[in-house]
Amino acid sequence: MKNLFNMSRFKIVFTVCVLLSLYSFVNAQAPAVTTVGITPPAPVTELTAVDTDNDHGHSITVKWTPSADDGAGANNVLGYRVMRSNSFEGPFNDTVGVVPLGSTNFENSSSIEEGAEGFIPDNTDFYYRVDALTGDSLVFSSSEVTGPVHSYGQWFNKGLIPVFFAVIIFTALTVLFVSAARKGKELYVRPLAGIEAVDDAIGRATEMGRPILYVFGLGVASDIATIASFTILSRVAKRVAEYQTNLIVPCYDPIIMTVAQDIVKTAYMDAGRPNDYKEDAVFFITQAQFAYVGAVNGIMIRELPATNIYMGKFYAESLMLAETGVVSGSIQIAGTDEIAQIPFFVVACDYTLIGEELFAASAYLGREPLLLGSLKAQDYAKAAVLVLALLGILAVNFSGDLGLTWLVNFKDWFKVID
Amino acid sequence: METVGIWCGAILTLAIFSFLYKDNPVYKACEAIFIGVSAGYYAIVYFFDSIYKKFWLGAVTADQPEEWLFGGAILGVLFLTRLFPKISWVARWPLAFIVGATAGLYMVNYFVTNAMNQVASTITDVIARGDAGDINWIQSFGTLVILVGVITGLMYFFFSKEHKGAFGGGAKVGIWFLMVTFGASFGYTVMSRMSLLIGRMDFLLGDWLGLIN
Amino acid sequence: MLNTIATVILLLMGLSLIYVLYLTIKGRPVERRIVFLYIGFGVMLPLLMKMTPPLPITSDVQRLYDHIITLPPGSKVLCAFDYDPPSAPELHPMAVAFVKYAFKHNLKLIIMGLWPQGPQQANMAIAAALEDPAVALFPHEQGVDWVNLGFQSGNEFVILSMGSEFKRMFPRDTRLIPYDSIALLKNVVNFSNIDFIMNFGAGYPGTKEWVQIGVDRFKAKLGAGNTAVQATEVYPYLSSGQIVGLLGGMSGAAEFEKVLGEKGKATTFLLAQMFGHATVMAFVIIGNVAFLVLGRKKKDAAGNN
Amino acid sequence: MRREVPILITSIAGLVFAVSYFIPHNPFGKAESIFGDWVSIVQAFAIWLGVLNLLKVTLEKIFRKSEGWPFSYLIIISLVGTILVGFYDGFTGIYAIPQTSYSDPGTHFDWVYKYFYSALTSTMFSMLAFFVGSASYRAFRARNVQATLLLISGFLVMGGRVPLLDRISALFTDSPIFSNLANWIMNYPNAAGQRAILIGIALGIMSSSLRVILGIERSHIGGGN
Repeated sequence: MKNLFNMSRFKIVFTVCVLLSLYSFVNAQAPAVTTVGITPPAPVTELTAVDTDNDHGHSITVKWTPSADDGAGANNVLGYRVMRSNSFEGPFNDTVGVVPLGSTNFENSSSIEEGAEGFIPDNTDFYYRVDALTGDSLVFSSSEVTGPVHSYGQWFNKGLIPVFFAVIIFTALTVLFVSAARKGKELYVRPLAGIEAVDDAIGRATEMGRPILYVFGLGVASDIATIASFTILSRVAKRVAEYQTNLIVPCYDPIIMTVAQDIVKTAYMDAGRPNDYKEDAVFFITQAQFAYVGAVNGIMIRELPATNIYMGKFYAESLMLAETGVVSGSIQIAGTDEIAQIPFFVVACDYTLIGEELFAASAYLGREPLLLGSLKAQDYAKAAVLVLALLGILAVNFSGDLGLTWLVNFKDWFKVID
Repeated sequence: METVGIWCGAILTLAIFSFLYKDNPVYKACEAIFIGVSAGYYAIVYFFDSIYKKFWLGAVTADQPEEWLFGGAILGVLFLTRLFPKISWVARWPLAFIVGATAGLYMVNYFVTNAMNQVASTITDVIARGDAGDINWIQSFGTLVILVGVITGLMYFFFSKEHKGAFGGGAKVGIWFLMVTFGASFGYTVMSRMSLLIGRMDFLLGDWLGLIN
Repeated sequence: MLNTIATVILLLMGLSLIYVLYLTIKGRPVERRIVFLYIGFGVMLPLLMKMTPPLPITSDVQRLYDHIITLPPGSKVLCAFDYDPPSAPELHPMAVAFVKYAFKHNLKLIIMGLWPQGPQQANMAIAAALEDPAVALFPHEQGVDWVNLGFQSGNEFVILSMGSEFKRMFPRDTRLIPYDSIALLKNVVNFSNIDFIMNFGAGYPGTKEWVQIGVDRFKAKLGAGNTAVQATEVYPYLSSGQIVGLLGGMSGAAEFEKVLGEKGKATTFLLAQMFGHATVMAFVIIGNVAFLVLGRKKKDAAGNN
Repeated sequence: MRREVPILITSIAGLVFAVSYFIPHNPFGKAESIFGDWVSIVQAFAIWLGVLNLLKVTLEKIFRKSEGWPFSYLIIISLVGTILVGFYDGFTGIYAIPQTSYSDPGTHFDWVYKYFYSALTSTMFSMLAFFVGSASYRAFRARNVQATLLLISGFLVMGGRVPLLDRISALFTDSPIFSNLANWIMNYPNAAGQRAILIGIALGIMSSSLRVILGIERSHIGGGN
């Protein structure tokens, strides 16, 4: 342990020395002079400077091959200094950057605001030189000068061509399916176990003569999960009206409450029982998380609902609600797109709609064109991803055997990182 | 001053924990202070770091004022019309701006990072080889697991085809993978929750009572 | 003394769980407040014990370490503090360990926050790091060795604007010193001048946003320290190479301390973490054993799909 | 006016950010920067809107003497108190030489942050540890194949990620079997499942963003179709 401490102490001393000397370089403009002790390192080679690609301009990338004495040879290079000038002959007074040893490139960029410090005007020629620095601020060696080079903005980011096409195709799919759904075209969505369970659960509640509790969670009215939940409530309310069971909908958000009241009222009218609708079935509790949970848990223990349905956005309260539901012996059906809460619902509820299943359920029940069309477009995109991924895997693993070497690069179509 | 602070913190901590026994007025009081202090905290940070430092110093008092920042400030002030019901519809303009900007930024970003690049990294050589060219079986198995997991998981979330036959089998494997995933996130969530409590206990036992050194 | 008492009580608590199991099987489950007591004491007592369980280093942490040791002295590291006090037990130890490492190895820290609380948490982490005797051997100065740019609103839009120019989003640091007058920030225009980004993230905005914009759009190198809740969702980025390494939750923090040779808070918390997990696991087992023994009287209809 | 203008604003803002991803050249690059600044400033105002709204609602509660109104006084006192402390520290700092920040270590505001704000938020959230405990006793059941699989994987991760199960396996072998297993679960099956979910979410976000930009989704401006 003691040994280790000494080691790190050594490192600190060393690095501080390195740093102090590096800093003294920043403004040094003296010519290369050899002083006693340190010999100048080999200069960097193959220095190039080009406009930075796929950007808005005002940036030049300088690249080089490190000095032979960087980490090897005389091992006396501590870093590099990138110098810029307006002419080939110099003077190179402008230190645009200092980078640590081992670096092979530097991006010299500036603000896009004219007049900002170090502003690089587009289409203006510059020349660059890179100095290999040593522990002595007066000992360094300069590379050959490279240039002229000027920066300019690009009209299209060439690295993103596959993305561009994917976006176009996806947009077309979405528009196509949404308009098809609006025209009333039959679009198939598979039945979901959780939704079928809702009907059974309502039947059971009627037999037992106990109410149904419907919880939206803590979302706001514009959350997609809440919107999907509205559709499901509409179905539940309709069934409840037909079976003449009681429905309890405690709300966290006043706006959700108003919408939910409308939905339930309409459902009762659709079921032909407008007189059975009770104004106080849907009510507002409070907008404090734990207080809301406390109130809903109180309802569960008092009313012993046969079924608890949780659909929408849920946070930490998910497990507190589901726990009380288990204790009061209710059947529980949950659905949320909050991934972190799904595990708790799965282990505490009888049925759980996972993430997108909630939206699918809503599209399945409500047949709302926007949701249904988007769901379909996403499904096709998923199918495309599946097919392409499988093809890619085959290509990468077997193209060599089949002599299809060009396929090896197939996966690069997807890759947007360098 | 520090001692007073630690005592305040400790009393608040214990008062909130009293909720675990039973809901009570002391807890409700702490909840009220919690709401007030958090709102006040946010108000101050956003005021000094964004409104003062970015807008005021940048657009009003600067030597070279950046006039376009006023656009943001005007939109921001329009947001405040929400407080006055008669003209509150104007607040939809800044809201529309934020929603639109977010949608625009998310559309491509999410797609590139979470779809394209994820697919690209799933497409790999299943057989992983070591430096000497020998097959690394553990790594290869892992790669295969990822491959199967991603593909069957996607099958599960495919809604245009009923889960029957081979496709249904794939989807079933998919839901198993999802369950293992949720199990992992269950375990990690418990881990986080425990850490939260450890932090408080450390404050009570260490900073307050001085039992931990 | 405290050590012994705590050990004895913990042992007794463990034994009493058998009685809880008995009661539960008999259909007389204990009240939830009793469970609360178990959790509370199960986490509290180990804090009084002086014991450090052996901890293997996982590949996620090793990968991050392997990357940061390649950063030469003088490298500029952007440190994004995106967390608040509730997440501090997990993330603060990581941050302190990282800042200490940076100060010892002369990495230059540029600190910022996408969460309003971030910069204040960073101040605390720096204060803690500067107390370390090995760090205090040499002076570390604000503006030269580290700079705190503060918080800026806009979530991922902040990262986006930083992609063209840091100064746009952070015209001054927390002390209101203009960007151009800070020595450390000379020649730092955007991500291309940054050698590494370290993100301590507790949620939104956090590591996911840094991957989307910082890494995939502006080609930065990113390392992440996350709360456990957040960490699970970050693993796909780890296996795709979009982040270089990951510290997940308290154990990630403890491993990071171990690999850096520090003995920080996370290491001392590890025992309590262990007992916390053990308590929860014990209760899951008790609940499920009783569930099996009592049969599925109430819920024969159970069965998803 | 009330409908069309917001839809137009939404589409323009959305298009600028979507297009500038592909076309870095000005005017898109520049527009992106300016709009980015605006988002930042508008969000700050949005926070103030929230704070002022809280103040309004709380005051109304006091005037109407609705349930729990005495606690509303506490909300107002702590809210106004925190803001006053912050303004005091902030403005004295601005006029001090050299300038200091409202959040510097040692300011009153930092004190409020450390001992009030931290204590309150951390404790509120730390109660979740207790709730997880009681739910694991009373509700988390291996009620079907899926839940069983979830609990097993959860167990291995919970016990493997801290040196807990390894203490048991250490009786037989030196290698940390459970730690390796937990790490394997996180890096392979978990990464696979998360990736499948991520791809789905990415397509979902893309779809909803598209609808917003194309103006076919209008719920955010307060109206159906």
